Amino acid sequence: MGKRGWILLGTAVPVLALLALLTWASVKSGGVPGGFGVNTEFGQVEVLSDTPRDFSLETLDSEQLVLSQLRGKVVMLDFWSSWCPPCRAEAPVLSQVYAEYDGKSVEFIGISIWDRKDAVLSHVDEYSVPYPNGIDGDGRIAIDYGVTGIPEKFFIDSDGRVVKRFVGPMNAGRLRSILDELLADHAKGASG
Amino acid sequence: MLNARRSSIFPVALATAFAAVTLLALVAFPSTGFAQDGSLPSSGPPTGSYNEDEAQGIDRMLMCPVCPAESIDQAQVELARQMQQKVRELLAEGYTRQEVLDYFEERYGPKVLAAPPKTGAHIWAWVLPIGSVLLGTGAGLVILRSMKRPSAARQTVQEQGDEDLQPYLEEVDRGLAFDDPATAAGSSPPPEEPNG
Amino acid sequence: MLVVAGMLALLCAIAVLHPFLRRDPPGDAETDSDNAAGYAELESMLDSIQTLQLEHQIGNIPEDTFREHLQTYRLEAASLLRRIDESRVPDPEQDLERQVLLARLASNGVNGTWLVCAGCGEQLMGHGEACPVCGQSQSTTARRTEGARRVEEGEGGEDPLAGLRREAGTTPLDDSEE
Amino acid sequence: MADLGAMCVWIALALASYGAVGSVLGKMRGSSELVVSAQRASHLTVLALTVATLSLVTLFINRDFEVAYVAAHSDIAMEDYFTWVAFYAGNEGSLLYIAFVLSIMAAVAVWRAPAATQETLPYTNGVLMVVLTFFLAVIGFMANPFDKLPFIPLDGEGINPLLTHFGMFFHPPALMAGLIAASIPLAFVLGSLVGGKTSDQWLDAARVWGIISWALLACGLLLGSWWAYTILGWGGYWFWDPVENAALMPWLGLTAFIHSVMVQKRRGMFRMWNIVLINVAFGLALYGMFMNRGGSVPSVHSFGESTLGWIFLLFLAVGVIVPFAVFFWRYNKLKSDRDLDSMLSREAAFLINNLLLLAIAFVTLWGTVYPLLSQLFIGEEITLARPFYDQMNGPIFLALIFLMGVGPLLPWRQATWAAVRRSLLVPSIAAVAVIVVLMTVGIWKPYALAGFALAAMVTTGVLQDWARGAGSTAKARGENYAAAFVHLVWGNRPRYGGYIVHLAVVMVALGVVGTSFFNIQRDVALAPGESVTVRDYEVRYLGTTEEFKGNRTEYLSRFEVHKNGEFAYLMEPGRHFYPSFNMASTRAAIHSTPVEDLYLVTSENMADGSVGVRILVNPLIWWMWVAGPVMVAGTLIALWPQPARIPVRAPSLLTVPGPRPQTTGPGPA
Repeated sequence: MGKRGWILLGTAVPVLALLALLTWASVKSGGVPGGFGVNTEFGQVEVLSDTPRDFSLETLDSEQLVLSQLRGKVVMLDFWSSWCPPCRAEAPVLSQVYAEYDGKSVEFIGISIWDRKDAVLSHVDEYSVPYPNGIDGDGRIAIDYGVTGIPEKFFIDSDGRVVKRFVGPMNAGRLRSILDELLADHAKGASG
Repeated sequence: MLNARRSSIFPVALATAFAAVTLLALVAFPSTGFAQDGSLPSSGPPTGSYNEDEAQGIDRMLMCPVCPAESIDQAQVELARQMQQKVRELLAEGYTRQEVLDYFEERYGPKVLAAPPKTGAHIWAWVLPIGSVLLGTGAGLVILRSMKRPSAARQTVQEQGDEDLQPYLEEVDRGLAFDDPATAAGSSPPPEEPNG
Repeated sequence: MLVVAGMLALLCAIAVLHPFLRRDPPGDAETDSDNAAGYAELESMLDSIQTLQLEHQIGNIPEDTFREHLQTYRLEAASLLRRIDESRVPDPEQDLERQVLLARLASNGVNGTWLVCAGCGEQLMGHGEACPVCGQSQSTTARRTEGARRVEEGEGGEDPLAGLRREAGTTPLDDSEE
Repeated sequence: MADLGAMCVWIALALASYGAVGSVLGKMRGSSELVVSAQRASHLTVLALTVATLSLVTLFINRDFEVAYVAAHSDIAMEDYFTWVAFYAGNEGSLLYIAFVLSIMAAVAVWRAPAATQETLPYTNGVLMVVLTFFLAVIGFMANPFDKLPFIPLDGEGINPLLTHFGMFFHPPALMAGLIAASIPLAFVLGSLVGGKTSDQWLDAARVWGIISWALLACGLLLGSWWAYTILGWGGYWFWDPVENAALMPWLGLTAFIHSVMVQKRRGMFRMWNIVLINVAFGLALYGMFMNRGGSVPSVHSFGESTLGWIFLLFLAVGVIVPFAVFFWRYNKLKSDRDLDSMLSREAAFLINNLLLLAIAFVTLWGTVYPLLSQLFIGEEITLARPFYDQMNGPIFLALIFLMGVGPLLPWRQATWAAVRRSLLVPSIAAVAVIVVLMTVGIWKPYALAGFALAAMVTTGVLQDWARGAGSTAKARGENYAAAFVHLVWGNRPRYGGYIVHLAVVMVALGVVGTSFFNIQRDVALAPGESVTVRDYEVRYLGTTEEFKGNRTEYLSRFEVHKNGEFAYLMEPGRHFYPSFNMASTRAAIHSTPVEDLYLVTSENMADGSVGVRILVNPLIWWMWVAGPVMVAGTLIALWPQPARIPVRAPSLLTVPGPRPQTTGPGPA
């Protein structure tokens, strides 16, 4: 191969590789790049650590709620904010499903982040949220869980492991199926 | 002559060596100089004692998870402020810089780091560009050296012997206002003097 | 609004079609760009010589290297001139071009920095203390070349060739370094 | 108005595509009528696009919200003078702006083309019109700013608050114009190659337009940094954001090109290398546009989501592959005329400078694509942000500044070691002196020391060169030093213009080193009446006033600054909160001196009247903003056309051609 051939090769390979990479990235994102904000991934996302980080949260009723004391129950942690439209949209759904599972071994905890107290109170009032809610004022819990957007949900099974993590709002059907699945696992574990 | 030739490569070699050494030094000792003078009073949150400059250095190495391409030092959102606060708390608890970074990486994944660690698969992020740059610079210098030929003198003699050129040469000389090109411009290349 | 747009479209169409409808077709627009490139090269050679002088004047080039390089440029300029002549078709515009360049060569005694030794008439290139030929100290006795004197005294006046040169379409956007 | 604008876009598209096809066909078939006609069509795109641009401006001024673009980027509350900014606040307007600028530049470039390029000018024009056709087609078919909404909204969505800043009047247009201007040198090179002119025909035109593009990008980058400094509210100016990188990379490529092209001009060397460089610079400019107008990387500059990713990717592929294909097609005819005389020469220094610049560009490119690479190969999307670029590019920049100090001291062709030592003596002493002085005052940071020492070296080198030149000119012309200096600079504009630009680069370097290594930052919350002391500044918070203005709430906080115990001045940083965007823009208060800036920005206004405020002391950053005008001045001096010098009549020379009788009389002297 002559000098020309070498130069041709040395130019063509990186250029074509770069173009191929950019094409791949565009195909992957459907030609639409990620714009403002990072929560382009909606739905179920990977759980980074299955051990839930314990916390103590002061609820709106001024009670101390400690996560580790709920061991044995299926727990859903919901990080939300009163100014976030999807959170407001799913608030009735959450309340309704919570009521449906009343009496079963299920607990919901709402953790409001990046919010103001009066706004949180009026939100809880407006949607008559039945489950305990608290404000994570300095973001300690949110950071501990690596929350990158709202709403974001973590499901903890009765053995105290984080098993599922969801970004974005959720409909009632989906929520029920997850809870049922976790309760079934719990029953299996209890019987077996 | 030998001396002159050797010394002629010297500054080039010096520049290259300079670039290579500083490049390696920076990679080997990351984040030198990005901290500030530690003598300044801190007015951060009143938790324990920590080095504010160290904290600011860490702020710059953590990406804001909810913002596009901004570190928590830059981002103007609440989460970034909370993360800054957390950095300071951890430092006050005695965490080292690396431990603080690990703390956040454990929670947010490697995406939260402004630059990946120089270990594991991410070593390629650092090694490959350095390698390419050194390789490219080396190749460039080799090509440059190969272009070097003592051609000027040969060409001069050759053209000088060309009788047909004489009228044009005179035209140029007259243009340059040399009355006598032989004395003014030197008819033959003078011997190269020894260096010095 | 659409009327305005339509008129604009019509205007464009007329202007675009006009060259085909003209009775006398436009002359051959092609010029000899090889020669033009040759002249451009000659110009940049002038710049090279000027830069060489400046470097020498500043002291970045020793005398012998200066002379050697000057000699090379001289020869290159000559062979370039010959090459241009050989490939040349008679053309008044190009004659003019050549005149301008040669005139520029002549005035390249560059902006008055070229001196003639008062002792022997030797053209001095550097600004050493003494003339290399006769040894006369130049700082007090050197006189300027005719060209430089005229430039300074304003005898040259407006460049009569500049306008023509522009018409010949050869004014490069500039000819410069860095 | 919207109809007129849309019509004009279509007219321009027709003219540009006809111009492209007609130029090339006419040249190939030897039909001068067709060439002339195509040329006219190309020039007429300027007219059509001027009308289109004015239409859009009028639509904005009338707040014609029926037009989707106007509704999306302005509202009733917007001041009229922001129309200019709103014009390119989104993709559609930006593309129209780019097309408009390109049509003007193409017309000027073709009209003022040097004689050497005349023969292949139709091809050059063809290339430019292909580029213009692309942009106009995208505007017409995919992103038309004149598209109408099916209804007329009562008010527009408003302009992005981050854009309502003085810097925005110049930063985006300068960058976009710089990026698109890179196509002109490429068009000259490609035109010459396609036309079989494989010598230096394209040289002058490519060089001049390369410098114009370079200067526009340089201004755009500096203004962008200034905008970030004053408005983004964190006190920095550059953070290797993907979009900043997108503009930096072609600038680096062009910097390499405008240096290297001088070697070709002076010495007839590096011809192939220069063609490769301009191809690379153009490719990087296209990559920059791809990232700006629909890239696949997140950035604070992602002002609007775009569906143009695919089409710009295609354009990038074509724009990189075709020029390289033409280069390889003509490869065998492109040999250099001359060989290198010595490794110790200006030529060699330029080549090393090229390599370093390309190294920075490569590292930067690597950083921008690494998130994609890591996703592909490791499965995690990893960002490479500021620490990566600082660590990788910092040393290369230092090496580049070192070369900037040495290179200009080397003469063309060959330097003797003795002469170089002589020239380097004073700059080296200055560098060492700076290091010693700084170490005695207690500054031991190695990078800061290296940075300041190199800055001192470059500055002394340039000043020494000026002093020597002025000295010898003064002696030769019998003038005083000042007049001699002016003559010297004016007589060698390109050289000294370049040196002035070098000084501007040193000024930028001072700012970068000063702020990177010596800045002080404090984030505090203050209630009215409270104060905080940062080094010798005591900053006392007085209070905040709140004002509701149509689309925003403006908070203005007042601070009293005492220096060394005495009242110094008042500072009033502002913060504008835009409910419709749920975001705030900040207006930092900056007290700027050549030594250091005191920078105050409020980050939060609390209900009880207290504020979160960031206080910064940024040393030497003043020099960075002053560098901008200096750089422009240097570029203008370098580019100022040199008129034909006053001819001295030498009649014997004017009879051409043929051998001349030997003259024995006195020469012209």
